[in-house]
Amino acid sequence: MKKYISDWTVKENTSIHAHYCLLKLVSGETFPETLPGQFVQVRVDDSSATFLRRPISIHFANTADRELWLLIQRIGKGTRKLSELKPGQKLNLIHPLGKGFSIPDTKNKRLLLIGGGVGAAPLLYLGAYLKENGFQPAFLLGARSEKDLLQSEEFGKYGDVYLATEDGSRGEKGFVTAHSLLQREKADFLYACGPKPMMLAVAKYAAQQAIPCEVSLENSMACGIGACLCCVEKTKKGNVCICTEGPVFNINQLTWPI
Amino acid sequence: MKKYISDWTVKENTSIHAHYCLLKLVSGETFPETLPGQFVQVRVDDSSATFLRRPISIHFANTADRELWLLIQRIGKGTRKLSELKPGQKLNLIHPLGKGFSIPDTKNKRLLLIGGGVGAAPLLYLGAYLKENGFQPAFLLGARSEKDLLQSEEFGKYGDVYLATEDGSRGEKGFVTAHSLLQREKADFLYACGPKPMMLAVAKYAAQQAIPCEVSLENSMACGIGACLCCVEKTKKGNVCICTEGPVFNINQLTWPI
Amino acid sequence: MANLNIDIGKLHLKNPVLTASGTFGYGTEYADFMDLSRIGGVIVKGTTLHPREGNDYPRMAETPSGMLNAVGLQNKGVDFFISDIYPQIRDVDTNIIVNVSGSTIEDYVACAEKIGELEKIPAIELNISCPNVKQGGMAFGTTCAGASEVVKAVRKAVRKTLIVKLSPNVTDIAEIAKAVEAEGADSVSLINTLMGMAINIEMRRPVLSTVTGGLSGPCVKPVALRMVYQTSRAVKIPVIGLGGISGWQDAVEFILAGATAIQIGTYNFIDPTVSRKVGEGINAYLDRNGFRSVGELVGAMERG
Amino acid sequence: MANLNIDIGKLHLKNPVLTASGTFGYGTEYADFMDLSRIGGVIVKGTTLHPREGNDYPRMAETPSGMLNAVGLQNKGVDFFISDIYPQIRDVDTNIIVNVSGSTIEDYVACAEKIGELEKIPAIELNISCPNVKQGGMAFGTTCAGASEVVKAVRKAVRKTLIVKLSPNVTDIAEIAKAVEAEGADSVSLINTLMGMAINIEMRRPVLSTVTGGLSGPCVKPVALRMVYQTSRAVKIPVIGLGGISGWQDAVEFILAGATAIQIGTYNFIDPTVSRKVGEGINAYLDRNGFRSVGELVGAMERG
Repeated sequence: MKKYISDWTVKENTSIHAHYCLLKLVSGETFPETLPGQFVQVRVDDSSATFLRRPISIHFANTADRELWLLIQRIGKGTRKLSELKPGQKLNLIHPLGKGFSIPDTKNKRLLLIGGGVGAAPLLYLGAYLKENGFQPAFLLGARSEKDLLQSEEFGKYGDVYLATEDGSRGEKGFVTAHSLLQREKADFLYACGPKPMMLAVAKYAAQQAIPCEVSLENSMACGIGACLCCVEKTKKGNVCICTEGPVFNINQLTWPI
Repeated sequence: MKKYISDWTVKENTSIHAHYCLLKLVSGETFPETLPGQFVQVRVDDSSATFLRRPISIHFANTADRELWLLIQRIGKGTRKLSELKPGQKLNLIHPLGKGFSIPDTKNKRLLLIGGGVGAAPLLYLGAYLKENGFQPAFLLGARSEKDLLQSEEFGKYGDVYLATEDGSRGEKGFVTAHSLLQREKADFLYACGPKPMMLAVAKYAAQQAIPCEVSLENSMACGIGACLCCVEKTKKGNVCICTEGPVFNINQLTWPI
Repeated sequence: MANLNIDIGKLHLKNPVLTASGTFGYGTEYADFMDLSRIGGVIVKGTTLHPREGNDYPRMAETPSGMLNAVGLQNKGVDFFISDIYPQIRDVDTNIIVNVSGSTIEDYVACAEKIGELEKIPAIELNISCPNVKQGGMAFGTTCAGASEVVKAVRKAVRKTLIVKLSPNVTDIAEIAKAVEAEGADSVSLINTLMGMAINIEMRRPVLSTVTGGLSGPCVKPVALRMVYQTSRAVKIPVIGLGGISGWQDAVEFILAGATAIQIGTYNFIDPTVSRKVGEGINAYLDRNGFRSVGELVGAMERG
Repeated sequence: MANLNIDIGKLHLKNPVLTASGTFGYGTEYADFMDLSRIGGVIVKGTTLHPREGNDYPRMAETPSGMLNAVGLQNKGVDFFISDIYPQIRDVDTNIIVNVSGSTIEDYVACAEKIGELEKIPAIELNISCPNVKQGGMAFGTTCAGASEVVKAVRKAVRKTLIVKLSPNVTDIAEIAKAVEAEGADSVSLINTLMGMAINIEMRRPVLSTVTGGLSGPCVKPVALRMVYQTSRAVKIPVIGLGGISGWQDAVEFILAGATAIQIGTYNFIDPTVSRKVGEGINAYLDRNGFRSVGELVGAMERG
């Protein structure tokens, strides 16, 4: 897929609770085909603490409106500056990057999309994409507390949503991987994105139950296009760049202790 | 004089022609005594190209309204960012710095304040201060063209204003140092601030005519408080920091070729 | 339009802008963003005799106006390069230069010999300065004797233009440059990365798996510029300058300091089109200032 | 409230924060902004046996996340210091340490002896690494033999705590540190500035009157941290870390890398109160992470 560098215009930037924001961007030029699970490299600005671009997963892509949504957690200087962008301001992106999630061949599969915290971001576009292509995805979303459960209504547009919070403030209490849904029903395919320990737990469950499972990784990177070789993950084929060979991997490819 | 570090609030930021802006700041805390010719050290932000503070001369100080005016030419990244500040935003200053212009002992002196381009900035506050103290200052202001002659109406509040532009678009055509006023009348004291070649020409005129003359220098500096020793000017006493011993010097102190 | 042609040994460049090894892949990674024929050349990533897996993750840390990396020469080896990469890039309309690295003199020579046989590779950049590999090139690059030894051996084995990439982690880089010049290097390129470190204070451990790594980006530019200045006055062979170039202004600084050509490294990650823009900016600067050729600008400072 | 006390030789610091020579004047320049008694000590600017006018203007260039300086040890000489400065600062409630520089061994010794007689100066920092003076300290600081020679001579002449400030412009800073340790230095401080350069491309000449100058600021932090890490593992004497510290997080990085105390340099120009804030930040970090003293944090990394 051809990659583009271009300026996008901020359409909306909405704060969500204390630590998150939803940034809606509009393309000034062409809107390239975008697959669920792909990401963009964002140029924040030229401050000394934000020298490199920031890789951010695509939360939602709307080709008709030429809109791209990014769901951002304010954790450092770069993400804080992104959260302060005002409508009309420009943002330079390299887009689209990486390989996305795989789409099953047959429609009658039970697909479960498991997200943890802000890591759930790419699952919205995946869910929408699956639904549009005739699948019936379900979402299992976990977070520390209610305030970290993001966009659950938006997810609801594309399938059933099951929730878990560590403090029990919404949905079942406990880790997402302890949710009763996983005991009750066995999915045919799992997609997971979130903190590494959570993805590891999902991968273990998947391996145990012999369910095919894909995870989306977030290794630190510089270029995003396979040149710097910094974002490598140790796979069964050796070290590979997650920016070009991922960020989505089938757990069978990885050397995780599952 | 005690120096302060504090945040000031932008009250107004007005563009003047293409390349200048007038930034009016209000003190949140005490407004320290400020002498004409003193300067501030402005913290622009933390971008990689604006690591150091920017020394900027005080254009006007209004103790009653706790207002400080800075007249800024957009020449680099730092000044461009200052020109983009919006009312309500904060700006961190170290203030007040340096020694100011000297004020004559007797009131009946003819005082001529000669400014070049944006370098005229500190002469506004000097003129206002002199008028308030019973003097009748006159201003001779030069610039490349009409669009670089700044604040001439403001200067008019405090004394007669004579103008010169290199392209003749306003006032007499030619360098400020060739203005007919200097042939017609001999002042008792000259104050000059502007580009180095212009100040050198004024200094030569002053030496020739045996008129006492002070100039305000703009050497590049890091700290502004006499610690880094970068902003030195070679004087008859040796290298001295313009941030503490200046920025105003009597031309007799300097080793300029006059 | 000024004349931007520059020669480095037998290597002819249409303009003085090269991309630095390890920052531009094999060029193909950037083909979506720019026309590779617009730059003087692409220096492809460090190639070794045998395949190397490189260092463990994490390999990167962001630093003020720069970054640390500890890739450790990950590559599939020279035979893979010849069989799988070379056919894809041999017909690109720019100079493809291969950066050769190794742990022993024998490896350097064997790898360089194989590259030396490739018709469409006009030059080799010999990396004697990789800070991220145990018994890697930097052991050779930090002494005159070590540098001489490896350059002498490789020079015997290859007739192509030989550029030697120098380490800045030395007391006197000009001495090293003189040593490799004496052994027949056609050019030196500098600087490779400065050895640095970053610590995660919440985890209380080094950010990089290798503890230390190589620092690059605008933060190193003043050091690189000084070393290019010192080196270009010490040797007669052309100096290729790199280290923190992020725009044409930086490139002009390096050329004024004495560089005959320049390389763009880390900034390719921030703006994948920067190398094309730098070439255009140099050209405009030359025109604006009345230079007929970029050669006239090399070392053209008023004093110093 | 953790215990922030630290000893460097016979020098007792109430907390590990010092201000670096040449960036904090004599301390008095900063008294309007902060209470000097809140920091462990002030290292006053480079003092030489005879008065020095320093280098010509321009002496400064701003660089990405840093600056170059070429002050050249401007000072009025040790006798002026003793007669005019010392009386003003002797009763400040913190450690006043004098940085001593010179061009010959005899000058170093004579200047250090005079400082050695001052009751309220508990330590001397010997600058063998000034990059901005011809025949200046850096000639001594870039070889083990040169460093040993000057430290040996000064050590004989003074009994006060002797800190030796090292140059980063060397291939192996740990070797230099070991050499000065062997001659009786109580501590080493590092890094002094990296030698760098900037060019004005419109004037086509170096920005600095001296062509090259010393680079400091956040840009050098990764290099400084690496050198502190290497040096603290090579010597037994305490290492004082400096280079680009702009906040408590940076200071914690240096302490984790192995520094027993730290110095704040260039950032004093940006925030004149930064040294006080760094002390407070270290204290809060220690409390938050369950350390009872800053000494426990020195070199306390999980691996590497």
